[in-house]
Amino acid sequence: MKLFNADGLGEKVLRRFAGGTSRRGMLARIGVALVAAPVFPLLPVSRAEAAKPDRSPESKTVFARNAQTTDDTKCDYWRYCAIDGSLCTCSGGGIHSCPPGAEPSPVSWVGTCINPDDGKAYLIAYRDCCGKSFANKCNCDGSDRETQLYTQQLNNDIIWCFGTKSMEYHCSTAVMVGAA
Amino acid sequence: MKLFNADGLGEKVLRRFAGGTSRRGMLARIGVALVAAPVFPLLPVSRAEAAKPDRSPESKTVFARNAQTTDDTKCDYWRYCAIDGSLCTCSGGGIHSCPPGAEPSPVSWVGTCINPDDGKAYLIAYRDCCGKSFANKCNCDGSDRETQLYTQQLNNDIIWCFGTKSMEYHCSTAVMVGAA
Amino acid sequence: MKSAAQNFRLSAALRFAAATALGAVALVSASAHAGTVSTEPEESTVNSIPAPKPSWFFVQRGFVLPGTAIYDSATGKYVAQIETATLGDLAIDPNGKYYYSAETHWTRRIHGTRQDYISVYDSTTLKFEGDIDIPGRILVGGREHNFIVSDDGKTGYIYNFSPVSSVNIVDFAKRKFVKSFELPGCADLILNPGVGLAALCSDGSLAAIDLTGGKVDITRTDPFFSATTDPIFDNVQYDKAKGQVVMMSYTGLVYTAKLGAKPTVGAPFSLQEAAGLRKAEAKPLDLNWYPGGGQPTALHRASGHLFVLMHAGEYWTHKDGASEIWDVDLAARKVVKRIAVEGHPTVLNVTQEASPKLIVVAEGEGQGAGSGFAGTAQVIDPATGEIKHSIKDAGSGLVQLAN
Amino acid sequence: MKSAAQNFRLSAALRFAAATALGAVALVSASAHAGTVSTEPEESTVNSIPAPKPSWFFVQRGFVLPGTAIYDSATGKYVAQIETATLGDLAIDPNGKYYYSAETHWTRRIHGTRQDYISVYDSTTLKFEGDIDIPGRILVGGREHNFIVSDDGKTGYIYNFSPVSSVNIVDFAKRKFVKSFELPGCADLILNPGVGLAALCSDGSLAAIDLTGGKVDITRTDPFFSATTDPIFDNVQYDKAKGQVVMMSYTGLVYTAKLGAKPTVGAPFSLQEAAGLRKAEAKPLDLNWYPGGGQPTALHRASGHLFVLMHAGEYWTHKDGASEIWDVDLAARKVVKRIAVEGHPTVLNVTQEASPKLIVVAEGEGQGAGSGFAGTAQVIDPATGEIKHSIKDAGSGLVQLAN
Repeated sequence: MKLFNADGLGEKVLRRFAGGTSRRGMLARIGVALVAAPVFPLLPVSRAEAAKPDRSPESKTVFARNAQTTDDTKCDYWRYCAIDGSLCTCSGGGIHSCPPGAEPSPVSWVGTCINPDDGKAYLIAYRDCCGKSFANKCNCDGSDRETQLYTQQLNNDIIWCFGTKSMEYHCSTAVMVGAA
Repeated sequence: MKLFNADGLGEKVLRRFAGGTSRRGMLARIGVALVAAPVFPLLPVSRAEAAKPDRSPESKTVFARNAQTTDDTKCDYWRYCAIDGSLCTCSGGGIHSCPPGAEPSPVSWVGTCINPDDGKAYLIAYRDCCGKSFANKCNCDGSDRETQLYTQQLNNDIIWCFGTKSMEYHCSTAVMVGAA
Repeated sequence: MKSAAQNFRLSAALRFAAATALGAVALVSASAHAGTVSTEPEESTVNSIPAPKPSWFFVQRGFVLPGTAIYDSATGKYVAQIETATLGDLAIDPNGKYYYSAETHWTRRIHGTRQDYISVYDSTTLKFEGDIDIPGRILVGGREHNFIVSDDGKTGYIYNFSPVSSVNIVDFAKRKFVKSFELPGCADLILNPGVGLAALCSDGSLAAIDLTGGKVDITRTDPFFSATTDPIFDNVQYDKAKGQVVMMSYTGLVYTAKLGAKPTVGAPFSLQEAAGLRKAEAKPLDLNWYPGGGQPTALHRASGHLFVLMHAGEYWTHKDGASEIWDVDLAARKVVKRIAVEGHPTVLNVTQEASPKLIVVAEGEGQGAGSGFAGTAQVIDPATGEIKHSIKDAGSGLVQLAN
Repeated sequence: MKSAAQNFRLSAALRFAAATALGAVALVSASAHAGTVSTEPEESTVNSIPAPKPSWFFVQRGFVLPGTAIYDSATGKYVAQIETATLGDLAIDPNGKYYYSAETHWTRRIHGTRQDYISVYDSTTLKFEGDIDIPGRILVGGREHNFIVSDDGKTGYIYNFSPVSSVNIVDFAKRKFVKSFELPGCADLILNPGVGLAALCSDGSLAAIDLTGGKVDITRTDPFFSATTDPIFDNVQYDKAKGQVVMMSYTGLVYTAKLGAKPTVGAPFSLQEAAGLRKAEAKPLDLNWYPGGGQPTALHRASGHLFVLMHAGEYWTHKDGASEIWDVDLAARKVVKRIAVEGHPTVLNVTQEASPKLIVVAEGEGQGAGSGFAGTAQVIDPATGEIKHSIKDAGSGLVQLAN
């Protein structure tokens, strides 16, 4: 298994995000991959690929070796390997649910996290819930495979509230996209 | 010496604050006393009265008994007996100076504080410096003779930024008005 | 509570999933098959919450962080955040359908044009429904009586101080500003059924504000307290069923006034004498127990018990945090219990349930008094004094209730 | 510094006043007679400050509190607050006349109309002089390279991500927005004298952005690093005199690039090898010293020394705070000193004085990583490792310098 291929991901999703129109160069203009929310079509995930055991070095980060799968209100919950912000699970939301009154961003940054129960890597979309002021509860800052601003879709400092009514950041969810 | 007479103070000052015009009922409409800033004329202060030694009970609050006169960046500095907020002396201002970029409110709440060096009571105007975000340095909350919202000029919770370009509260000064 | 329910569902499912050694992934999608790791993409959803419950309390996060946190005193759990502003005032629709947030903002953060308005939020989705513009409001925050709603939920009253003292009236049914009137020398708005409003005044009187006619008619009682020597805390308690208010002065005098077109104020009693101690004085040097804090009293209306944050100290320490809560039987004029509290809370409320819970909040540590950082909230059983829940970083402002 | 000067004046006068046993009141008014208590009313004044000094540093207060605090590293004293916003970016006029704050706000706090603009403040009065509206900007905060100013102070460049990647150009002389251009796949704006800009790109290249013609011409070097496997920290160091940038990768590879129309990147060296240790790997499990933090490197340009926040750990801990600062002689490619630091700082800068001072900031305690509360700033002498000043609650964001 290779490291997450941002470009490969991006192309599929962005064509959809751009509404399937032939609008010139949406992908080129953005120049990054984005993970679309369910209001936009989702990634096709290969189940066969997901079944392959993961033996790659990234399965063994400090975070992955210490992660747990039972309490999603703690920073060491396995899906939070690259999250940055307040956990929505502590703020009236859920692992893939926004708290009441907040709006999930249709696009997000992504992480590749290992589920310690099966040792496999999964692609996680850290979808910000927007339009309410900073929850400031259960703040976490995972950094597995997190990159810098010129690779935006893998950076977790950016306020990922695009296409929402208000860009005010409230909290972050960790939505299962599929096997990495 | 009596307790600070809010009504007596108010009438003199407010007539001035109202611009000396005969505009109907400025005083009645406000219904409170306000201490005007030097841009408006100041209170006449009786030096003879100020010279009288103070033997009133209010000279002996916990605050007054522990107050000092040497460090105006500490909450126990004598003039801060009824201040509430960030000290401007810690934020680039002075005891009667706003930090750069802030604007002194022309009106303020007032306190009556005892100077432990002479045992006398002085009227202090807690003039807010406005138009910059909360300094949040050296926060103090004195409560000598501090009252509730229906007696606004003696309440220190109100944002006293009236007549300034922005009402954003930055910090508070403790300006000598005169002998109480 | 939604999140509590989810936690239960998760852990129940986990027990099942553990048998298959596959873990939590099996259940993150409704379409997942138990026994295989699901790689099904999840949908992003948005939670909703029930209408306000009698066990809920609402904590302003303070002077620095905007937002009012809802907690359930039954569980100690966080429910959600209502989108209020710093220096804002929250009012809760008595019918449980809306939250109203009175706010003031400049178009460009601290410059530009000033705007005062009421934002309306649906109580179950917490979705923003729109703003009602008003001419102004007082910038102080942390008070219950600057934004109140009529008992039928149709009218809102917002106190303004500019520094002219006035009141704005808002029609919630039509969602528009109706009118404002001046209220010289008084503040602290109280509902006055059948009349309109009441308010406390700086001459030591209670004003009756008749809004039933075309012209606003303001009359005052004879002065009955000194607004500068022994003020009554803003935090007065309104009891609709009895048509009265219960008030507490800095020295601990408990006043009860019958509301109406001509309110009548009964003779006060001393809280300290009601506890078998000597009456407190309105001057320093004399050590006694005094009420204190930003929200020092709370009334359990059905039982007629008043709870008061008390501290040992001298006069003019009325902002100090409490070391005890006194439980006062108003009818008997007796302090029937003294409950020790930790952390010097300055904010108190009590749920109106048959078995009420006390809520206390202490300001957060750091950067001195008044820094406004969120502190610890405690849920206390007044029957036993037991701390049922302790919630860190809950808030530092007012605690409100839905009923 | 104004406030320090005032303190001196006060204490000098106090010594005189003490002889008359009258205390500080004697000197609060210029018209007071020493020897009698003055009851003269004081005037409210407003302080001003000098133009930015080489010893000053500018600390963003963080994610929760708006404002950038100015401190003087020579004294450890607070100078004043520049009125920046949370998620805002500060740029300092190289001529020392203005502070520029790039901000984004909605007209009604979190709803209404979005507005992006640069607020202009006079550097000595800190008075607001006006706004320059721009079409947008990235909301991230805490970065140096999203808002930069040309060396002559005439032009501002503001990075935007909407999520289309672009750059806004502002004319500071005319105080207006000029134009924007798209910058696909790159970010992290760097001045490129005589050309325009440079930027780092997700294909591992450095882009040269030619702004001298009518059309913006973007060319890229060959890829020289992996943006996903061993990224270069955003926090690149620009040296105008040498016309180069110094860059640091997650594993501690130090790159130097010569700027120009066609930038050239030299072969990197390993920071760990420069310290006599083995090179670090771009994968976990191997324990080594790694650079880390939000602002992990700082260049003292005159001496060619690079300072780096270092921590012991594994790969993918690039946000962790430091336990040492490494002092790298770039010309010699040697780590010449390792300075122990406390409190796990994540932010570093160095003054450009002949005897430089290091500034480190650690995020404040409480509410978990990323809560954004202000933490402690330390001024450290790199020659001795001595902590010259320690300032509590200073900030948690970026540390910037005026030159």
